[in-house]
Amino acid sequence: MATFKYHLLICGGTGCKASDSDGIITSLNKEIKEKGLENDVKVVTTGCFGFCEKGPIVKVLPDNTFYTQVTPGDAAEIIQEHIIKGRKVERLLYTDPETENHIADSKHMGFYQKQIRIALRNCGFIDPENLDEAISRDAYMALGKALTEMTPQEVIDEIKKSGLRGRGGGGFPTGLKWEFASKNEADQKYVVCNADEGDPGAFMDRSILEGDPHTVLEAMAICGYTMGADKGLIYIRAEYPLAIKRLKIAIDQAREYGLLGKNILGTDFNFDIELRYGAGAFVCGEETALIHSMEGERGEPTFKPPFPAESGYNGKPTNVNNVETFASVPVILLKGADWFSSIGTEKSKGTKVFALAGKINNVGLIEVPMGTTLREVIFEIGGGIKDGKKFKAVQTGGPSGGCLTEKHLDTPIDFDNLIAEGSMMGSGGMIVMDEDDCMVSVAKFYLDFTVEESCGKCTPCRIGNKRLYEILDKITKGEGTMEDLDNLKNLSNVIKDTALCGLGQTSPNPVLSTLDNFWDEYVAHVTDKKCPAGACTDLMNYNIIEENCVGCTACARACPVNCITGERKMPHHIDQAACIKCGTCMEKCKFNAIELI
Amino acid sequence: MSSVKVKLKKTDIDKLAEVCKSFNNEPGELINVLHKAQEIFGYLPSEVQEVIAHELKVPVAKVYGVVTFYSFFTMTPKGKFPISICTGTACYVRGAEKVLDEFKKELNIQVGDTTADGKFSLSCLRCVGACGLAPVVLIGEKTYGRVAPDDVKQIIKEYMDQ
Amino acid sequence: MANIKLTIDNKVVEVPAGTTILEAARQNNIHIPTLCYMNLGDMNIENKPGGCRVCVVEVEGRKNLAPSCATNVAEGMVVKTNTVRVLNARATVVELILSDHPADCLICAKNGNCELQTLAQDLGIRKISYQGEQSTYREDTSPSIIRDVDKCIMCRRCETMCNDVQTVGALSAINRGFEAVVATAFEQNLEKSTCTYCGQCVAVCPTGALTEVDHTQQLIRDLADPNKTVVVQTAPAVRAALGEEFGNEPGTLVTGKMAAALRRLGFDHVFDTDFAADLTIMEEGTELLGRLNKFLAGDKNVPLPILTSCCPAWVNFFEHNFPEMRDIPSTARSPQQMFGAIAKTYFADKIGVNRKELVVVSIMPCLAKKYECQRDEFSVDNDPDVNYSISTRELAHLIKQSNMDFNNLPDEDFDNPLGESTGAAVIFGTTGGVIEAATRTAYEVQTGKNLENVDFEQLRGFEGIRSATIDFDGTPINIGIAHGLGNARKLLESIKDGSNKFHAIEIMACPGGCIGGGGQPLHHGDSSILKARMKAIYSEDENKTLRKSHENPYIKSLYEEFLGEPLSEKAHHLLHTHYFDKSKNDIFID
Amino acid sequence: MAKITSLNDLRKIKDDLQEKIRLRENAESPESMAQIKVGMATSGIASGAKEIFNFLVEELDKRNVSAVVTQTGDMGYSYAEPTIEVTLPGQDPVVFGYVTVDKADEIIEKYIRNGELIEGIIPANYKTIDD
Repeated sequence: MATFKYHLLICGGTGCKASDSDGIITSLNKEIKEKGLENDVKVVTTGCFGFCEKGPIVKVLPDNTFYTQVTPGDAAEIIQEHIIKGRKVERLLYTDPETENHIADSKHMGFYQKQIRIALRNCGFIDPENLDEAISRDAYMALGKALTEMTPQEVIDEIKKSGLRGRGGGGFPTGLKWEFASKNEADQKYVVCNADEGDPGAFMDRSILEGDPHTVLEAMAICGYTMGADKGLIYIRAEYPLAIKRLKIAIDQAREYGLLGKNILGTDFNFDIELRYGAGAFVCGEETALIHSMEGERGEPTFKPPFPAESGYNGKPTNVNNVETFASVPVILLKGADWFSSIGTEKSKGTKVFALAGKINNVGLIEVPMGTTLREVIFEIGGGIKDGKKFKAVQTGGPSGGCLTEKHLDTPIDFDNLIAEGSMMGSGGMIVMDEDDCMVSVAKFYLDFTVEESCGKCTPCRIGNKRLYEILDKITKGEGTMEDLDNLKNLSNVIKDTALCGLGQTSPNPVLSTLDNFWDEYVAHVTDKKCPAGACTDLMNYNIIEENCVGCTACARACPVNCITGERKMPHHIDQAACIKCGTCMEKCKFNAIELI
Repeated sequence: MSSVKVKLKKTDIDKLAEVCKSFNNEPGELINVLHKAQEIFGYLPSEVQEVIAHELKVPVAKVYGVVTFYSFFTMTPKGKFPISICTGTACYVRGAEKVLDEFKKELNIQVGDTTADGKFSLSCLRCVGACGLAPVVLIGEKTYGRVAPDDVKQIIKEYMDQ
Repeated sequence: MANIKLTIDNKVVEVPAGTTILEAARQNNIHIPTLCYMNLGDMNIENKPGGCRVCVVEVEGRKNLAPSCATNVAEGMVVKTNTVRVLNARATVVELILSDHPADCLICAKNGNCELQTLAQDLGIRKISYQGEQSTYREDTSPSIIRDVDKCIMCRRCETMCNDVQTVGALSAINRGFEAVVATAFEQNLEKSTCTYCGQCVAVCPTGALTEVDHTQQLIRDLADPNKTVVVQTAPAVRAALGEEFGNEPGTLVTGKMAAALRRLGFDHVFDTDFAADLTIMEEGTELLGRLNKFLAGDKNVPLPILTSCCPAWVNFFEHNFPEMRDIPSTARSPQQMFGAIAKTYFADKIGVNRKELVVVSIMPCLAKKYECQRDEFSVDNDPDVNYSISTRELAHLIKQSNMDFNNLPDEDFDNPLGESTGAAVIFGTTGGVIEAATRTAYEVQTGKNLENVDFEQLRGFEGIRSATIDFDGTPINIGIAHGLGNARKLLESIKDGSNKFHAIEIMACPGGCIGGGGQPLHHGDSSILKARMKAIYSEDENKTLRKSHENPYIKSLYEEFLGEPLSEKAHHLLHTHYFDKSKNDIFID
Repeated sequence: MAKITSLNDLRKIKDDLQEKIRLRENAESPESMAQIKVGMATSGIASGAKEIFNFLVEELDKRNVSAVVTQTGDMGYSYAEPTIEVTLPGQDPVVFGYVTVDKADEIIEKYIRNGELIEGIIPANYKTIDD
């Protein structure tokens, strides 16, 4: 076997693939072959590195050089300069936005410094299509330990002791959930992995499945062992073709190695896994809806109890956990509950993966200990706000969450703190907003999503959310009244109080939290008919700056409704009442004489 | 409901029956069967749903109820170049709505529609997870990142003559 | 099961474990309003999607409100059903429903009988704070049922009836979110669906989303037309329920007042479908014995069991779902159609009226009957044997419109010759009745002996599927009974796979039989009403002097004067029919 | 691949496979092991640095010594090439000049394994390579 001197790790996640990481791999291999370095350099396709903002990423090992935004055209230079000559390709290195220095090593990048990667431990490190690489990183070792050295109850106790809580949004203690499922006797039980990730702006589950599918398979088997289930089902979004492909490969490999199937590792434990496909319904993230969907029904939630642990898939006891939760399980068994619970806060243990996005410099997937503050996440890991703008709010928890502000920046992030502040952990979407974002519009955006995704079963969610959206829409158009604000509040509270499932109960959070934190902005829309952020076009006016206007008439000629008047070579004027706010005048003006205020 | 009336050929019906059979004609496999059927036909016209209902022995109303519940299933054929705009939060915050408006304007169709020549169809996607590239537009398998409204004309042009 | 103690509205109550908060409250005279919830206990029919959220209550220690219909009681639970929080939530929820509901109450078919209307009234809703877009759908009119989906509130009761109870599957929730609604496949007309017109969806719909096709205006015009002779026939189950529309206790028999009312409405002849029911027994009973005797003589190819065919929704059901078995049901037409055929031949001749000038109207507990009389095979030269059918509810409206004080009408008799009937005919109105009536006659014809006790208790009851073996003087005859099409399906499947060997089976599409028909006064989910109607039917039977169909003197003379004998050629022509395969209707094959 | 039928089998396979990605594992925690940088600018390569680099990578692997070998550009000690810089965990970097295969062998055995200083150290100019 050749001893490779270099490993070139290339992100094969969806984000980087979209930027042609496949092309980079092809070019690198071609260069390597041409230079006769096949025995020295190994190219490895891995899962997501997390730093999607700067993708595609190529990481050179052993020296940990981190090349960003690489194109296939850069392959020759990387081989020639770095591998052959030992000189780093400076222009591809990450530039620290503050110091503007090039940073070669990912370990020194702010983005990675605060991170602890447990669920993502293998993402961006191993080839997800190669079980050998996973095994070399302890894959199935925890399963082996559980099967041969622990009783099911001991495993459950260990998970309980670790303090692991469900990462899908609810934050329910995982060990307790497993225990319920284990106590219900039945001829058939099921372990279900919820991979129907649907928060707009969250993609951690997909990254884990794409980067480290075996860890999920292993954890499901461990769960199966604790509850006495021999069948696992992964409910995955059909829109995740790469994750599906990698899962299929992983399942085949695990079967081939005997790590799934009958008599796993020589014990009498049998476990196998099948895929089930979601079809585009956010509500199917709710476990009862998910189960109905797997049964070929409309994905409508049903009232709990009965809980899936009593009567789930096909009426049998079923345990549902999400991908990230499962991905944390094997490490806990190997390193111990004490190790895991030493990370995090009192009631939220371990780490949490967040998808950092929005008006932030470092968009990407990060994993931090529970208790890290929003400030650390946004300003240290996230590199601060894009284009030097001012931070305004951060939305956590997706459509179920709320908007937090400046005053919450030093709040340690955990399940309970976020709820106390009127938001949610949710699946871990974290969208940063700057001064240009109108909070009424943001609330409207989320309500639009909820209206679109509501299953329609219960009145508050079916009609109530629609009405919330309509009121918000009115407000952004300058047609809102103070009574509307009262109605928003009452309706939000009633929806929260009466909706059938988690989706409905949390859907007013974006409204309530923005009402709480940005009341003045709502009032400005309603009473002054102004959008302080300048985002609501209906509340904006095109205005001619007299001193800049030379009277060229270009705007007047272009105006589709002829609302611009003025003498040639004299400043022009816009009739605001007639203006349809199409913006043509501004496009046509060559003298920067038209402003939008 | 907008649906295109088609008549299925005997071979198509056989193919569907085959798909259903591969799932043991289990009513519980309805969604898997619909996925496969959409793979084959590109969409799920009412006739396809009727055959599936017949094979799985479930009411056709129920099949229709399921098809209309899930946004992944469609009853209208997609364009030759299906354009999908990601409207996840990251893309929204970075201007996806304006890009979408531009596509609507340029193609003169609404979301969910297909152009009269059958060339383009327009749809919205939930987060595709390429948030680093926001806003993101997908045309078929190809991804366009950091799309600005001004880029839209050029992007459409790429496909015009194909 | 152990009892559980809890507090509801400061009152300590004790109920069995497994009881819901709603039931516990009702048992203790605390009436929590509901909308989507429906429970027909005796028939195991429950609709509990927990969707409307009207029945929410406050449970101490719980962060949100609990739907009382779907939340079980727990030891020590403290429930409040009428706090400000609860009342506000409940009112808001109803306001939301109203904000997406046409406000045409005054001209709605359900005006005064609408559960949403009642709820809004009870909760004192005086304004709708949340206005916005309203859903609009195309109205769909079929021969029997009108769907005005704008008025659908997604209670899902119709879906439960159509799918879980009847297994017809014509309706399903479609779309999602604000667009979600209950509809047919591809939102096509009901006519193109697998709908059997049993009308159970109409019977349970709390609003005006599902109503019957109304023929009362046409009837008023026909009654006023001097050139037309209008005769009416009334089905057995109508007399056991019509009184409810006039404030009478369920189970009040109003046969005599009904006949009086019909006469005052202007019908030229007030007849009874019961007469035709006796005729049905003659035909169907003879057919049964014919097949049975062949079978007993060793002919194994005889199609058995014989299935009753008087229920039109049931006929639609097997034409759609079991077309391959369509040689098994009796070929006898339903009593409604037998009546029409006889009225437009025998009776028209008798009074010297051309059949085209004779209007035959039926009063039925049923909506499928509206469809049945429109079937092509029941028309002669485009003139239907029965011109149209109106429901019990429509008759009640008509009587009210005509300013009659129904309860103070005298009891009157039906006219002759088509108004005389036996007790055997009356029990057609309830599950088990047809087969009991057939047994009474078949027994005497087959054995040649007099039947002393005509009450076959073993054939009666509410059980969805029942069976009994009747000793025909040494020959055991196996009889099956199903009511509700879901039960019918089960029974038919068991015949198909050979696990059940019956000689004769009675099937009624509606739970309870015709007393629970889709055209009856709305029971609003109270199954005790159906029981009371059933009791009334049996008591009418008991009070009759003649209780066997073949003893009806007018039936005897009908055969003597006109038909000859059962299954004669003339009888075949007028009183029998054939069935179609409707299963292939939906599938295109090129 | 035959099925893995016991935890011990799995462990054995893991140990074997771990070698394959040792390079990556080591890169994960460079602080905990010796880091060796070989000056491989054009002049270094000309003076035999490539040979030294290959020797180090292969021998360390064979001798099961945990160390990270990387190449780097000109170290600024052209007079003493080939040069290598060795950083033991928690210690300041040490630069060795005129490195031959034999010398490299000695560096592995004595300095890296046992921390014994050996001849050939170039006086530090208070700068590490990366600065």
